[in-house]
Amino acid sequence: MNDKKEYRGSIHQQQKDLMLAWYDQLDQAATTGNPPTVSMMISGNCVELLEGFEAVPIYPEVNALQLAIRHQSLDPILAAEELGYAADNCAYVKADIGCILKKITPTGGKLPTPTLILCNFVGCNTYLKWFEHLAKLQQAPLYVIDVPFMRADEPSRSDIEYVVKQLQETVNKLEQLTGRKFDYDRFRQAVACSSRTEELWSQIKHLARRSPSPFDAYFDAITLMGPLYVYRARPEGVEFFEAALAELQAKADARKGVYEQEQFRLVMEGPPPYPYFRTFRDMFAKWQACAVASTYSTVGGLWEFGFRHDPSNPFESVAMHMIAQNVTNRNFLQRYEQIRRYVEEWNADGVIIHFVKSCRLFSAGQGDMREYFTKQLGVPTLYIESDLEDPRYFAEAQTKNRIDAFFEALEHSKAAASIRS
Amino acid sequence: MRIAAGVDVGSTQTKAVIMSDNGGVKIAARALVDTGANVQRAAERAFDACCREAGVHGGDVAFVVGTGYGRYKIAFGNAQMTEITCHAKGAAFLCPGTRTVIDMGGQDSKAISVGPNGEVVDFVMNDKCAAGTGRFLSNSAEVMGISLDEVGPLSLKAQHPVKIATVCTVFVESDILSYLAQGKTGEDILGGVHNAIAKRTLSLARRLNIEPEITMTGGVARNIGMVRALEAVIGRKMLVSPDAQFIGAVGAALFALEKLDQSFESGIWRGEHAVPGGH
Amino acid sequence: MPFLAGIDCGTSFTKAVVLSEDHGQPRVVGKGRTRSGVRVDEAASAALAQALEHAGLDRRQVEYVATTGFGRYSVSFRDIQVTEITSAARGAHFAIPQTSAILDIGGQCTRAIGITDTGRVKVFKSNDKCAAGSGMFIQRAAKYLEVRLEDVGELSLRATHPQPISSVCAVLAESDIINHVSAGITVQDILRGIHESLADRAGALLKRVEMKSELTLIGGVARQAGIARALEDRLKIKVNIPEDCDFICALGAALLGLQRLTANDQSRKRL
Amino acid sequence: MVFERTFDNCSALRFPSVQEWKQAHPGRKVIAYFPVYAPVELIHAAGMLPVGLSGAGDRLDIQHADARFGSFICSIVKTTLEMGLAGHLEPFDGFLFSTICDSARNLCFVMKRNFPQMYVDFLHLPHNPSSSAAAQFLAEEYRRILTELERLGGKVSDDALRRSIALYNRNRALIRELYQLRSRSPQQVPTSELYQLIRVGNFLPVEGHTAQLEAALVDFQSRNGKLRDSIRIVVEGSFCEQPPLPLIRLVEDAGCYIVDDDFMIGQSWFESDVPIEGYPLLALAKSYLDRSVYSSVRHDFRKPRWDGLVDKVRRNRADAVLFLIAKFCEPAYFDYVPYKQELERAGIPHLQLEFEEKSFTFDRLRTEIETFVESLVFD
Repeated sequence: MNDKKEYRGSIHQQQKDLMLAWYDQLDQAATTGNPPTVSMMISGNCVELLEGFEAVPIYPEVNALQLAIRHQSLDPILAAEELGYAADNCAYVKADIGCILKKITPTGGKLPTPTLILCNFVGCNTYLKWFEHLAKLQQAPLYVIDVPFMRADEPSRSDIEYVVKQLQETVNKLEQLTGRKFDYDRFRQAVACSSRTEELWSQIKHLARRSPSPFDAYFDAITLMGPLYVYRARPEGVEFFEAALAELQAKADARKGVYEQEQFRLVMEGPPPYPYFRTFRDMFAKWQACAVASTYSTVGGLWEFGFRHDPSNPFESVAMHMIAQNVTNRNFLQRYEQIRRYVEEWNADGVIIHFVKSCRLFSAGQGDMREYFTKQLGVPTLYIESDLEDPRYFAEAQTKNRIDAFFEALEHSKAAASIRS
Repeated sequence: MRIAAGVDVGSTQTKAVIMSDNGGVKIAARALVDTGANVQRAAERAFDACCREAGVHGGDVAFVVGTGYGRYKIAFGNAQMTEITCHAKGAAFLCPGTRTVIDMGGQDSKAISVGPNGEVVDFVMNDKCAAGTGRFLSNSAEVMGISLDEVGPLSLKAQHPVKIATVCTVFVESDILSYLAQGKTGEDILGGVHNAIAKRTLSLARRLNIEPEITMTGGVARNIGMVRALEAVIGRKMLVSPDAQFIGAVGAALFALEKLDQSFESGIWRGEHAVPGGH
Repeated sequence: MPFLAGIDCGTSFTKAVVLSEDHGQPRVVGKGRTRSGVRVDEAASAALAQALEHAGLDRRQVEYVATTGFGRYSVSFRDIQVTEITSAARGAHFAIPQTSAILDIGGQCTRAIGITDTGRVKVFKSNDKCAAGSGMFIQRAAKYLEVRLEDVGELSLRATHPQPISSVCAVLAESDIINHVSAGITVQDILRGIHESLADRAGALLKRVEMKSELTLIGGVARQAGIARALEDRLKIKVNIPEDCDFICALGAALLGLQRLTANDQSRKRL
Repeated sequence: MVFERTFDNCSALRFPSVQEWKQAHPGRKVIAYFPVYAPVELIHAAGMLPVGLSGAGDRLDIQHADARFGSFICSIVKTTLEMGLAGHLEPFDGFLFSTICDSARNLCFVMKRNFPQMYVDFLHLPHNPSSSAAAQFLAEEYRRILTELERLGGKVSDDALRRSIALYNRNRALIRELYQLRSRSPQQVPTSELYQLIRVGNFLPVEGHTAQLEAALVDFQSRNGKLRDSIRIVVEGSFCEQPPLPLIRLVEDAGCYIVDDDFMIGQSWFESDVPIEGYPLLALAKSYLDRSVYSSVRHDFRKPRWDGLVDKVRRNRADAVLFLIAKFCEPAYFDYVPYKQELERAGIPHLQLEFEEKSFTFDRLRTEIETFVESLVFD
């Protein structure tokens, strides 16, 4: 049956191997204290800087979502709620804190206490709380890179200087903590690597403009995001994305889509309900509806519109990426604009807004977003609610019902349109 | 003459409607049973009752479309469709000129923008914490120890309706108890409850472009107090069909008839979701 | 030997307890129970009258009246009022001294109370925002599944493959249940699933109040629905249900009244 | 008391007091801000009236806003937008939002879209005070905003800024004095009164409000009430959305003296005067970094907020802490955990309650507050 069909390519295996290799490094760090590790947030992460110390990133979000996909998030969430966290706190944070309390890791391997907890604050206030609490819990040093929010179309000179200054202060901090000298050339090479990975990733995203799209820019993009954040600044990353591009390019050239007959092209806004990832995907697969673009896949970086890291000006380009080139630090109206471009340039039939109660950065105001797309632009838009980590907020019956109704209406209007023409 | 049926398996009640097309489309029979714990059975009971009512054999019914939460449990159904699509279709048929449908179900409240041919243009449904408007009313009735049918008329007698802040169906109970303790009259409390629901429903409908005619569907439409309260906040009269609670089933039956009509080319019938029991 | 009354003005019922003390030993000598209705004051008098009749006493013999519960302020002839949480703690401690925590699963509100070994409230937590896990949940389910509330416990014990309820919302959970029913899952398995998720949510609350040893369960719904068993398997603790559980708060109020009364007497003696 | 009338007048929808001010000052502008860490001095120096938005309490039915901000979003965000969509914000020429929380930040840009004719701006307050660049950055951020204001209201001199700073220094000093008096003899300064007195400062010109504070200080000092057998509590968590007045009264009636709180934090967010020497914008910036009171929406990893709370309890010789948290206020929810841990380490009892600015029945809250008091009073 259609709704059991799912894209599977050889890159999915490669992705698994890469991510496991990463967890092995963390396990090694936990046992031997080497390599140094730095906790960071996915959004606007500055993994390039870490390369200058041959340090490895820890991404609490990745741990949290891995757990949720494996239906193991509820226990740690409850453990955190016992500490006093509210039902309405971000469940990513609760799952992560719960895991530390209960010593749970996604792979069963060990996770190190980070050499530095580096809060790259890019718009998400929850990040600040999260990392403050982690530092308190793990007794680890904390440093905050305060990234000015995108309150204008472009960052100001003083925004950039402020961040560059803090990046340099971070370097000093890491030199103290690791006892290693910052390797500027390595850093510059890392930035060069990133710019190549980003080019490949961007080309992959543009493949989704073809009809049918060779991959699902929401459900499949998520598989590719792991390597993007962990390995972007390394040769492994470049190799992986070369392979991925080749595979998807071939598929596109053969006019092979995600589904036998691509019926609908969608833009997805908001993170997915990881605890019901497969169930949720099936609800769209049933209608052979393919995501051709998604805002969630630009959390770590927004590259399909041309930005690349710049080895000739590494610190500034890292700063630029943190300030202006990831969806979380861009303001709400800039997100409207991003989605609007997707709808037009990726030629989508509609927008799905997935409200997740955990994440106010993503979700607060999405009703206004719906208003903008339906009333101002006349784009069919569906608004559904659940959560990205907490299984208790997914109401399967309601969600399925609304998705079915949305496609019934969309199918009707498409049919009507085809009769008219 | 062609005969088709629609069966709407809702969370509390299951409705069946048989429609015939003999030059003109009309409702041949209706039936309503409580859904209860055995959804499949409920669908059968409703369908059989409807056939008896219409004086036809189940076999004579050429096509059956199921809708509502239990739609996939209708073993004898030829196709399934969501109640959103069916409510729009049914409303346009029973209340010609319908452009906006407002429905308060036991589980969901919805507002639907309807096109000239009864197609769904856009729709919105209640936020999570505001689920179950239908329940909101029946809970209030229970707490105050009166029957659901009295609720509406009583609310119209309210002198100084109380204010209800919560949207939670369960917590409204404690608000009501507080007001009872304060010695507020049942009329004023129910008036407050109705106003609260009306305002909440309006703010739901506002997410669409509310255009006349506005039709209220579902069982709650029989609650005169709710209809008046809603009309008061919207600021215009609404259409209410005597068959309001059958509208989902009527819509389903209409689709079933269209299916029999070979000239119909809607894409609705493409895709595997429309084969028997498809899920 | 003084007589005291404790009156619990609940939302649906008003309960009265008459207490006597001989040689420092408090003893219940009378109980009364009546529908609350709208006039709390009258219901309170009625319940008290019943209790007095049951004790063969006269209204004038009652020295001190302590009220508790929803309508505690509406009783004109009270000497003191305390909340149902404070009185529940005191009452449960008296009835079952080894109680370390109390669980009250009411219609909309589930509340866990941690108490000291003197029966004082140490900490309490209620689901005061979301009705998830409240008794309403199980009432609705029973209604929908067409089983009597008092049969729910019995049925759920016959479950073979308990079905978890994913949604936390007492309203939305209904469509989960409808789904299960539609999927042909047995009533027993669904009910057991509901019991377990209720027990888990209660467990989460109890952990917030640092429950040490034994639990005392009060509140109508939970008892009727026989959830005690589910709590025991799920939380691995001993669950007590005090006999005439309904009177726990009234009793607690009377005991607190007694404490005030003796305190006052002593201060009077001192003068 | 006089300010109770003012309070009702000010808190009425459509901001009558603001309308009056506009009539009295033709052509002058009014800028509204979320009342947490807002640089009112800039607005005042630009010859404008700064007005703190603190929701609509229970005076407004939400009929548009919950379509824009769905479930799980706090009231003040919705009521603020609702006031706008219902036309109650007409007296204003602009809105200034700042780094409070993710919902409030998104609100800023939703306002921008829905009120294109208005000046809507977002102030980024630094979260890394440890950085040598932070003060400079904030000074330039203030400069940026001042330039926007100058576009609306004309040039602003450094001296004008210094005058405004001095005026607000005086106002804040009085508030600090009132808080100290209340902590010394709470029976003289009921919080339900003090709260209203300070809250009207959201709407009134600072000069007028300072006069009211002076008058009230004298009045409070002259009172002599009997000290009741109540517990002394610190209220934490109401820094943004404000609890309904009946709830504050309820807390007092239940047998609590509120001896310190974080109500209306925007009115009293400096622990000492802002220096009026030197470059005023830098002085303000440095003051935010080193002189502002802690709260759940201000981040400074050099000095943890939870230490701030424990100090506050000790300083005021309080018996307990009452967390009054606005429903769905995520910053407050988060901080409750470390606060709780540190209070328990210090053996300080605490109770957590949630409120919504719009509530009509309080029985549930009353029961819990009374129980808390009873658990501390009875043994």
